[in-house]
Amino acid sequence: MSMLDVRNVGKRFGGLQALSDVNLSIAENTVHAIIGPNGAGKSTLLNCFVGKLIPDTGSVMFDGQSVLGRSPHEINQLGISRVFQTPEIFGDLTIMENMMIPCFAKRDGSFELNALSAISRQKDIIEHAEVVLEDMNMADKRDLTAATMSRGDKRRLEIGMCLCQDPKLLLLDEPTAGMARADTNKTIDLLQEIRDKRKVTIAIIEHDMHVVFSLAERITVLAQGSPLVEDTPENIKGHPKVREAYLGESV
Amino acid sequence: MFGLTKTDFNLLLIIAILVLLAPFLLNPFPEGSKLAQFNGGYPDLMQRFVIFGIFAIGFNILFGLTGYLSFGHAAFLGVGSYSAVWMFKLLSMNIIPAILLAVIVAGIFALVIGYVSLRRSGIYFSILTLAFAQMSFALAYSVLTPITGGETGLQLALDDPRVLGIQVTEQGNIPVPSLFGLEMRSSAELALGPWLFTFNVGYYVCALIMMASFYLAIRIFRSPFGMMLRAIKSNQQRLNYTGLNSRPYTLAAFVISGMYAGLAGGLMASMDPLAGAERMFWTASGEVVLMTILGGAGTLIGPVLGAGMIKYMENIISKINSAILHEWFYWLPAGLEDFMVAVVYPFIGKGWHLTLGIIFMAVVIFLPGGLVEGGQRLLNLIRRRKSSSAEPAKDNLTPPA
Amino acid sequence: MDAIILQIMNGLDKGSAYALIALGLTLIFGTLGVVNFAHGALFMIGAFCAVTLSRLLTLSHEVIDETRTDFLGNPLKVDVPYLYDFFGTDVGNVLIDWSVPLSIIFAFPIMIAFGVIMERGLIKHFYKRPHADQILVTFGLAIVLQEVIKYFFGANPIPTPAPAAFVGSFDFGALLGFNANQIIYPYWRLVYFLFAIIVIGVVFAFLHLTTFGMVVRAGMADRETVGLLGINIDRRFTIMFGLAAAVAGLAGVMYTPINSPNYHMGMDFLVLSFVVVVVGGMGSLSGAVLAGFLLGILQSFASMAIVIEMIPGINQVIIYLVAIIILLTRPRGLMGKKGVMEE
Amino acid sequence: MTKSHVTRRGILKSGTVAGAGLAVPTIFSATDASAFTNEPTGDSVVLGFNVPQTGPYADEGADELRAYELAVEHLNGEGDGGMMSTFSSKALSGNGILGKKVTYVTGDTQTKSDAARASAKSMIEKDGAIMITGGSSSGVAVAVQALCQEAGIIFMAGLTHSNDTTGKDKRANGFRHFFNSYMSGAALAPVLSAAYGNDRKAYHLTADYNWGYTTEEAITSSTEALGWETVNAVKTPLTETDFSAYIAPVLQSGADVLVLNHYGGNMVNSLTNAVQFGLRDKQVNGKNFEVVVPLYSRLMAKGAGANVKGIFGSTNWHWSLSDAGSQAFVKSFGTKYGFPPSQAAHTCYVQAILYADAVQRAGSFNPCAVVEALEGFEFDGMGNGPTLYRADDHQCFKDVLVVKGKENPSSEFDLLEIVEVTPVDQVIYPPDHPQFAGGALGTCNPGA
Repeated sequence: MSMLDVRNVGKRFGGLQALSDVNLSIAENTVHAIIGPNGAGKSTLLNCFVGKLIPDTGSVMFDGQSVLGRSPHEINQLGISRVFQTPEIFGDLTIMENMMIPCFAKRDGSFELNALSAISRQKDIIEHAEVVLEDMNMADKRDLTAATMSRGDKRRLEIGMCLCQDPKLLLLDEPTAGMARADTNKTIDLLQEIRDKRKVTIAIIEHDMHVVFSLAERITVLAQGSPLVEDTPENIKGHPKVREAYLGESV
Repeated sequence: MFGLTKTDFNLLLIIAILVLLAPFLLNPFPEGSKLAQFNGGYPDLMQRFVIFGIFAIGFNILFGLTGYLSFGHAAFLGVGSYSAVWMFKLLSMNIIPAILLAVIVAGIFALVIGYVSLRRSGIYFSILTLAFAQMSFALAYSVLTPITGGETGLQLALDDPRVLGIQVTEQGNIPVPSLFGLEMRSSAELALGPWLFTFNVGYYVCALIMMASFYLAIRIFRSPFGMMLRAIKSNQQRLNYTGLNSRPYTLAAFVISGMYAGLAGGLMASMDPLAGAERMFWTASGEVVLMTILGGAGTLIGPVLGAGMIKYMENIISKINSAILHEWFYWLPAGLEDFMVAVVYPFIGKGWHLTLGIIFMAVVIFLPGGLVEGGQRLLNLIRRRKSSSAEPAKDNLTPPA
Repeated sequence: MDAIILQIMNGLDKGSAYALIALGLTLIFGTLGVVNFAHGALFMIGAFCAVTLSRLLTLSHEVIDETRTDFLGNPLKVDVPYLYDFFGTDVGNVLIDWSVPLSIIFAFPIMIAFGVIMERGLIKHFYKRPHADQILVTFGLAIVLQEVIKYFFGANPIPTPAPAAFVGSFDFGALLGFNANQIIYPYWRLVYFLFAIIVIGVVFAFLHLTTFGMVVRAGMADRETVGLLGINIDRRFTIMFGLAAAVAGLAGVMYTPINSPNYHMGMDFLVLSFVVVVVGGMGSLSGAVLAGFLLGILQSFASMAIVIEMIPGINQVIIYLVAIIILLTRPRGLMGKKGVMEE
Repeated sequence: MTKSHVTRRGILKSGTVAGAGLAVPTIFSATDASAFTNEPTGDSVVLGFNVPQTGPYADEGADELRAYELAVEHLNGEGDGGMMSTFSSKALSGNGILGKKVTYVTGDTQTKSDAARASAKSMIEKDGAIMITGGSSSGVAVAVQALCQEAGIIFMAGLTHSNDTTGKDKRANGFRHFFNSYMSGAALAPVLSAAYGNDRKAYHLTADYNWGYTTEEAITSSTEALGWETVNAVKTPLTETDFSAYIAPVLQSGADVLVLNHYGGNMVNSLTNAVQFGLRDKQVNGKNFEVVVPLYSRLMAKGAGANVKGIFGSTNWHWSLSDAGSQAFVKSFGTKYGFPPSQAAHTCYVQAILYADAVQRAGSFNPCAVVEALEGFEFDGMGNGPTLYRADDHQCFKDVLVVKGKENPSSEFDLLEIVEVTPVDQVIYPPDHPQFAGGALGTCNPGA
């Protein structure tokens, strides 16, 4: 059964056709990678999933419901969580607080005027956040201000924040960009664990083929705003069209 | 206690002690001494300290937590004052209905203005709030004169209906605001040697309400709601992609802080039953911004300190005139006396604006965290002297880590 | 019809003052990213440059006139400007009469220097600080500047008339075939309008036609990249601040005959000029100019007797009402760029 | 429950209670020894001078303060005595008030009613002031007057011209020496019709707040009574600085007189703008176009510079008056400060002397005694001829000056010349005149 169904999506920016006629289906409980050269429209496509952009044409269905016209927080409440290319966290807040906010969103919905009870009384939230912190291996840093962490840690925190919500679909935008090899491997391990243990459907944009082939079960190659091929990793490797798209070689 | 952590409770306790003992603390100099000029412990100024403290605490809930800089908050204070005075005119001189109406009307006003203004952020939001407040001022001063009293302000008259109270006192005067017969202006005095301390009913009413407001602010700061507001300031985009709708959060903060302003306005009218349109002028909105930043935005106690400092300058420094200066320096040789007076004179009395401007600049340049940061630095310095341990001191005034 | 033409002219004239002030404000914002609440004070300082020059020109020594008496019955002391001694009465009078236009030469270097000192001494330390801090420190500076001016010049407005040649008004109505006196406009206001157009033109030409200007515009768009090219963008920004100060200052100089300058004239314009800048779109030069003229014209229309009769109080709130409507329908003002000042 | 709502600071200041040790803190049940607010018990008495020290009227406030300092000198027997020697009442003898040395405190009204009240309150509560005086706008005067009524303090208004101060907002504890909008209209109209004829069409620009409304009403009604027609009356915002948009359409309206019901900065700017438009060089309806400014002050004339030349207006007092009182005051003030006093200085000086005299005559500082002494008080020698402090509304009735901007001023203070001294009979009105309707004086409040 498909978790996310993208039909005939097109998006234009002025004179530039960023996406045209994109059809894509992400199956439940798979890791689906979207790759392609720079400017292929990967991030634009992702932005159409989370309400940051509204496509000019086509439809995006998630779990049987259209996401178009919904605002980001509504889409998130449907079950889509996103990790950004540059980590988006609450830099002025502590790591624990960063973890707690998605827990609140999960428990209370998009708005709850909970203005009088102390945070320390929210036992269930604290417990939930602590478990995820433990999973992310960050329990010892819980009281640090988030902005002071390394980029790798910020990324892990952001992934952890998404996991707090037990999303149905996790969108990852270049999660290892700018990471050292060791950190990248750690991230791969983490994501594999998420895939295996938590049964979360994952869509990932990635340049690093090592990451892609370690994780993905399906791969869509995007070039110049439309899907070139979609197949298993084995078949994508050495696919002539892919080579052409990446290297500009004609076959 | 009261659902607060130990640190917060201590902070509340400190505030309570400061506020309750203010009549002593603000009058450190004996009557008749040269320094008595600097005493601030008379009812009107003490009332102003706590009333503007409430205003600034409320403003800080919006600005300090969410980072939304409203440049029109004085409008809510003005609307609160007008509501309260109308209550005195129509219903009775009891301050309870007046203050309640002030808070409610200011809240509704804030809801409407906030709903529109919060569609934009950053400086666009600031300008929208400024525009609404300036419109309120301009209309209140001119075409709305029948409702607001215009230039002279809305004041009580002998022929007001006051359906639940007396129209005129036995002596033929307008009755004064009271709390079930306890007049706001009543005072008792305590003379200790040359010292004189005044205890005013109105001040203690304001002080109790201010402590309640401060307590409420602590609860808000420490609540999930407060955390969400800080998250909005930190990264609104992340909040939205985390499934939270920032708009109702900011609107709630806006309305709450508007109600604080209304409360301050209602109290102001209760202490002195006249409401002038200048209270809504943009400089009045600017003043509360300055109070908050001067004290330390986002800290609990900062805005209260900032409010106190500015009101002290306005009321004490502005009253020093050249005759008093000559009195200070009378012991110097004649030439030197004149020289000293000439040097100091531009900064006091009618020059108090200059001193205010210089202090703002100095604080912003050297203490970006406001007076609270200054206090912390001082504290750290002392601690470092005491123990050579290099462990950085934890600040207990800013929201806890 | 004639009433409408008149109010459009009025609006253009009012708008030219708004546009000049807003231009400098948005230039500082666009190049340096600084919200300058002291900009109104720069306008005021410019006006007081004109006052100072006229004071300098009329520096006098006293001559006792035995034939007349002063209010206490003593012989009247008459002030005779030193200029009369140097150049004779006729030339002296011409110089004094033309003191406002002469002030342009006097004020330009002063304002540039003032702007540069202000940027190097204060503003540059605030580039990385939050906008709230910038607002506060420049607001503090504005208070200090106006109090200093008040200390030396008093609180009362100081009349600073235009040269006698510009007194009176021009009858446009006669030109357009209306009856005499139907559409008249003061000469000095026409001069002000032309002056504003020229200054705006020069600023635009400077930014678009010179290499210096192009680098600055590139810097406005992307500061880091230009910095990477090895261009000393900081120095250029300092000069831009000086230039913006000079634009505000000259606007102030030329404004003095229209309204007698006083120490708080800057504050009077401050809120208005921010509204203009925001309506135009923060950091957009053409937006500021457009919004200046637009608000000037709308304000003029709102002050027509017939309009006030229809909507009482409209003249009190028109500027703010327009600002609200524009900001709600065009989120970033008329010509603003996305992402500027929204955090 | 007592009403000990003000402090007895005066007592301690004078030192009589100093060192009394621990007084029993009789909280909220204190029996107050004094009969009225801030009863002075020592050998000195405190007056509160509440004038604008910041804001646009700061210079006017400074002049008021100079006058008060002079009055204090004279009351304490220093200086040349000024108008005390020409004053018809001889109760004061230069040894303070009732033998108590006069001291004073100053405050800043900022020309805002809130700030003015805060400043007055601090004088009453902190400094033990027995009387508050000063101010440069009607908004402030009305606000402070109401406060003084409530606190049981006498208020001697400074410069306030709105009818409301002694009309709908009058208070028993408040007194006004300055003239008002009605008197301006009554004095100006005959002079205007004599100079410009009875067949005139007037266009009013009016400051959009209380004072503007009362002034417009006063001028229109008294000029219309003489045959003038009011073509239009347009309200202008207080915060307006450029009046071009209001002045430009004046000629199109067919009006031949422009009346500027503006004060302070508004007046300086609107007059400057009107002259810029060349209105005064125009011919309309076969007549010279004229501009009128109902209320003049010297500082405004100074701000407008050469633009005031030949423009009619009214004023409360002018230093060029030749009566003995005015001469004495000008001499005394001019000798001390080097320039002649303004009308604001004059009214403030007179108010301070009148208060002191009333206390002296009453033999008590009790506000009710002072009110009684001032009500219906007739005096002379204070610069405006024989004057009556009317009991019904606490307004002074005296001659009003119609002035004109001088063509050839000999100094920066010599900007206005007196055209006519309108006798008091022409400007008096019944207390229930419609322009003063509403409001009640109430009864005097001694506080305490």
